[in-house]
Amino acid sequence: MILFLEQLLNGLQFGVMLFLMASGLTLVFGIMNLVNLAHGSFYMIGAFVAAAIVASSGSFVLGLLGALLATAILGIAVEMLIFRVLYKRDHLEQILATFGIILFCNEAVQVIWGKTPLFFDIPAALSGSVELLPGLNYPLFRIGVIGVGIVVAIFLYLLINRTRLGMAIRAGSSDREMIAALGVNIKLLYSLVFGLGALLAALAGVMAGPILSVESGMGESILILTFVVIVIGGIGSIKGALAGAVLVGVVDTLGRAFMPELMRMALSGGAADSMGAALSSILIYLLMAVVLIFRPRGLFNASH
Amino acid sequence: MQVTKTTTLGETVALNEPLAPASSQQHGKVQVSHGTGRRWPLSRWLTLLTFAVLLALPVLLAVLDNSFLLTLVSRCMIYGIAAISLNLILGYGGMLSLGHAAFFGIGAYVVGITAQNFMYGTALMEWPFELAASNDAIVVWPVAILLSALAALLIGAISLRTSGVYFLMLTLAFAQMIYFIFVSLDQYGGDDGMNLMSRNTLLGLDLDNDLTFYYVCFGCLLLIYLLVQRLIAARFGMVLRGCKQNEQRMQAMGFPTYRYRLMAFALAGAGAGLAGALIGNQMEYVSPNLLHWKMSGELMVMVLLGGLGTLLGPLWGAFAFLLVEDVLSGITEHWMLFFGPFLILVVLFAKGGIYGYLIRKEQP
Amino acid sequence: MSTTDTPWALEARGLVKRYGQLVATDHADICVAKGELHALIGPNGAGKTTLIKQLSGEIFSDQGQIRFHGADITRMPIHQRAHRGLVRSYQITSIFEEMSVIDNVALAVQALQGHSFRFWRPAASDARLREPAFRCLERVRLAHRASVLAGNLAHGEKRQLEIAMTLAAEPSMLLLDEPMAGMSPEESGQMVELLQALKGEHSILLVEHDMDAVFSLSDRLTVLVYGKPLVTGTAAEIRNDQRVREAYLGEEAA
Amino acid sequence: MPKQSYVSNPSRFSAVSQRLLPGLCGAALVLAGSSLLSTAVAAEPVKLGMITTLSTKGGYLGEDMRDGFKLAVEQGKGSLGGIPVELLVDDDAGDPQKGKQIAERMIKSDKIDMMTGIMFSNVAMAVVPSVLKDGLFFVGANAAPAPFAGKMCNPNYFNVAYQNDNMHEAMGEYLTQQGYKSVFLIAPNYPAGKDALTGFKRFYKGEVKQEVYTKLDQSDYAALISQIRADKPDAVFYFLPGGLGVNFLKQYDQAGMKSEVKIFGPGFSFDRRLLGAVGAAAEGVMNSSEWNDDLPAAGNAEFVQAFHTAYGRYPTLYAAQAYDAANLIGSALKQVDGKLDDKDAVRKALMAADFSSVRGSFRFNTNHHPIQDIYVRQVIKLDDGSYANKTVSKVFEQHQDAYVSECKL
Repeated sequence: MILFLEQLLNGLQFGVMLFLMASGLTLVFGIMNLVNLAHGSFYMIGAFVAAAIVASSGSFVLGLLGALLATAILGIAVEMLIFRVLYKRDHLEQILATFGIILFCNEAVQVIWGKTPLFFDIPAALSGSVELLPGLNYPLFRIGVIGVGIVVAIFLYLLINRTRLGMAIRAGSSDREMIAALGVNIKLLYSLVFGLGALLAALAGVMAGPILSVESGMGESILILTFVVIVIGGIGSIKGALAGAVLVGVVDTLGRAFMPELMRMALSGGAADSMGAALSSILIYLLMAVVLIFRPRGLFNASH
Repeated sequence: MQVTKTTTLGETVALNEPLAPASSQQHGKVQVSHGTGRRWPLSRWLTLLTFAVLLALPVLLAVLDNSFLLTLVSRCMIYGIAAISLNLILGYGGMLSLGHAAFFGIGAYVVGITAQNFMYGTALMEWPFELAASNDAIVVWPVAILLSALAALLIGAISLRTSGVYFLMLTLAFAQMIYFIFVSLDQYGGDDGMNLMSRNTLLGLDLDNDLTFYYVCFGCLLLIYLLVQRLIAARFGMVLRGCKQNEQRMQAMGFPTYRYRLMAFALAGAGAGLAGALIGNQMEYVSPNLLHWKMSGELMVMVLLGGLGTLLGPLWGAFAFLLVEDVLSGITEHWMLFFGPFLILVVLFAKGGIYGYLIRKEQP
Repeated sequence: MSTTDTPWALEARGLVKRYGQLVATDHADICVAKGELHALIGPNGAGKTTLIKQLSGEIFSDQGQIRFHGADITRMPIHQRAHRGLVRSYQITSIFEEMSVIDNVALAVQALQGHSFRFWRPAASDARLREPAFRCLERVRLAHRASVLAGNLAHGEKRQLEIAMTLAAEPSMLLLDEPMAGMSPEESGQMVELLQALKGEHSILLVEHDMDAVFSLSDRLTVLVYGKPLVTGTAAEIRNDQRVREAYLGEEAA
Repeated sequence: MPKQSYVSNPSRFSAVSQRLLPGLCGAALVLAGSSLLSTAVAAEPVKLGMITTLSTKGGYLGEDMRDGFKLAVEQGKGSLGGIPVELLVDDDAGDPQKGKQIAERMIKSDKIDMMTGIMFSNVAMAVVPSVLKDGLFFVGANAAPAPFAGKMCNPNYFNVAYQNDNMHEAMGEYLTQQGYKSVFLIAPNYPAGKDALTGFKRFYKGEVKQEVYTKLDQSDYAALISQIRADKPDAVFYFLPGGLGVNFLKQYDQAGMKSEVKIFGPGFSFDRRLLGAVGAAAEGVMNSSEWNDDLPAAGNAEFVQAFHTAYGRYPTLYAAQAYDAANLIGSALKQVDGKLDDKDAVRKALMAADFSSVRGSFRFNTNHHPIQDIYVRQVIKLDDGSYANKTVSKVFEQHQDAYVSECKL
């Protein structure tokens, strides 16, 4: 039981990480109708910049702020240079161009920071673990990650539902022509939303940095999962991104934790381990397929 | 102006580029609008030139004693076949599939698995009936094509219930499932892949000879090219292109569009299966890498690089992609630093891909 | 076409379509006699397009029944209705812009001729497609533009093409959704002429805002308000109906 | 040929131009002329092709492999064993298909005389058989999948590094020696992962609590760590190459598990470059390796120093293996005086392994894989705050792999 709770917590924490990625991606996709494969690159760059700043300054907070700032600026710059042209193009051309950006970024971080993964440790204040329940110790940093995820979710909720910018965003994801009618500077709105998306991806990267290995190509494995999340949730919907992220995080984690054991009940040792591993790898894809078969536009579709 | 009598052949070739104003598709009473202009559009010249060069290349290479280029061009042609098949659904059918590598990989694995069984003299199947493995391409390749088409039929049947990016993600999902299954299949090498000790034989031809193999690839490419050309110009192709531009309207006109799109998806899968069987033979090695989503992505990039929805574009795209990659990676280990921006520049400035850009410039 | 002895080409009873809270059509009845040109008018948002979509089969009704030449087609998908001869044209021009004009019509002809799982013979040299298609273009006076890319046509020409494509399906009944929207007066005039010529050969349900055209063309009219048919009658009856004046013409006139 | 010919880029340029020129028909004569010319020059250097992984996540591994090899060439002033060599290096990006293509180019276009390198097993599986089929010698400097040591062993295939299972076998033996009663095993779900755990179990005599195979691109191991905590084994043995291992070890440490259940791994996850990324999380962990920078073998200290001088970082296992590979090739070249036509002589010369390995004692088994000592090392913190390994004990003396009996050489 304790193990199950702990795994649930693990799933939640993974889901939160996915949510940070997915919220930005789904906004950019929903509002600008842009398929941005390079979203994972912002995640990677966020982690690298933070790791580099922490290594030289020793301050995690400085690293966090620096990474967010740098990535947001980079995001806006890339938006102005490349993406503006891409909005009018079809999805395929966007995929091609952003694929090019991925290749470039993966190589660029290797040129700048070398080929070895960077060192990035948990800040001292958040190291160690706490006893949540008797027998349930959980790393403090991961609790922190969950906390950050909740704060971001609330922030996004308030931003979208309570501010003028949010109103424009809501209008934008359902009716593009309406934004112009509201007298919003569309170019500025797009740049801001894109910058926000990049910033959230970088935040996910900084959260992931101390847990994962900060290395070139770290963006791709999470990128695919992020796309799975926003498709399950429904493109353009923050609520959907949250639901999809938690769902994917929990299903993936529980699958990995318990699938091999389930398989062992049916099969013998070696085959069970192998089958269990294979099944838990495909579980989230299966989940997505099932969701899309019954709800072809995801769980919460922002636009009709 | 006189009514020009176009031969059947003339019309099919003119249909080469469906996006061009179909000015040669006259009805008897319609006047020819460009009778005084160039009779042969650039696209036809380029097609002839491309295939002529491919046909003659081995001779030139024999003079130069460069057998590497022979294998490299063979590989380009094989990827060209895969890209042409992808273009059928991507360019003509408007179906954004990011799972094409699955069919490519299945074709390759059919070759790999039969080769392994053939090598060890084991049966392919013992139940429900015993099936001995063959090493003849005339048996193995059609099986590869068939199985890939079948897989495409199944995946397409489910995925085509959705559209756009949702379709993209569903095809990706199924391809990834197949990828992970092959990764965990120990008896077929898992992630390490499997080695073919030799290539298939084809009706007594020795495919281990690179020159023979080159011309087999060339033949397959030509065949696929011609088939797609006919298919696109035929009634089926008209429906497919109609579905891409306005599916709802097609339904309103009375077309059960789902069936046509599914058929196109399965045919594209079959084409990829042939390409897969060829690449398995060319490399004498198959691995799950062939099924990975990055391979699907690369095939997609090839199509776009050359020209989406053009007949020759995907082939050019395959050549451009593989050759640029090969040359760049030879110059610097940081080749991706240049290859990435190259792709971006193509999107930003060569709209419609390299080949698409060329032939579009010609049109008024 | 049909052996049943019903006088109606199309007979729809009690159609309802809801979008969440919004009731787009609310127990709408509409009957079109064989060979009749029946107009459907009403203020913006009255549910005209929704009703057309229900009749054509793009959306299914939540309640109600639709009969076409006596046969129940309520749950029949759109392409089968088309095969039976019930075909609609579109309000927002819905042609294949990347194909030539003749190809657009040929595609519509093709839809009639059984399945299209034909992979070999070029469609462009297929007289069975080209000749009927060309005849349709002649009927709408667009034959001289046959080889032009449809996307390059002028607005009025696109509407003509739209009608040609609808005709190509050899329909017994046409559902025409605002064929004159956005046309210049000159183009409208041509369209009225065209519809006049089609009248009698086909049963037609016409949705149109151009009142002059509607009143000059239609045999009968139905006025739709808030998803409900307010009144049905001849042009003269509608013109003199007090309720219509209040609900509709008054607003329009103002 | 210039002295600096081992630098990969200039020579690669010529290969590129050779491939591009055929497009320009007029170049045919020029090329034909140049090839005539080159056969006329007597002191043509021996061309060595190295396929390794320089880009993508595994890039640093290949970088060390390349630099270790280059160091040996540089020390010989552009020659190995006194014979001038030209080294062509190309990046396979960890992709077997790409590796295969490079191999074809090196063999058919660049006309190399011998091939070396290869970081990953799947690339080796794709590349090596065709290299051997073309009659070339292959001297492996890292990847050594089981088939090449057993059923598929080949007279022209040599591997200087090890057989893939060796380090895991050593850890299994060490844990048995140290009396750990139960163990929890982790590896990725691919053949090398399964081989690793098989190798471990071959020498481990205690109870295996669980054997978990993770998804190939798994990055978060929280679920797994929770499972370990619940299972309460005596020890954990994991094989997660590269970044995967970094992820796991960091997370294991963060969960406070390092003090609860002792953790062990093969040396792959504890080279000095990775230790820089893992940091304190790795301190004190025992791992196995056939080489370490503090081994007293003749020339080892000099190698470490020279490598550091040349590249500004300390060598890893991969660099040491490649350095050995270069010196092995050098010893053979010297023996046959640079003449590679007599295959038997070359084979005999390679087999003799008449070079001074930085590992110490080294000889080839009948399957052309090494018979060597394997050590257990411990991660320690140095005075400058960086981390390194200290050799603790020798687990295996003159160890040979398990597949040699399947090889019919």
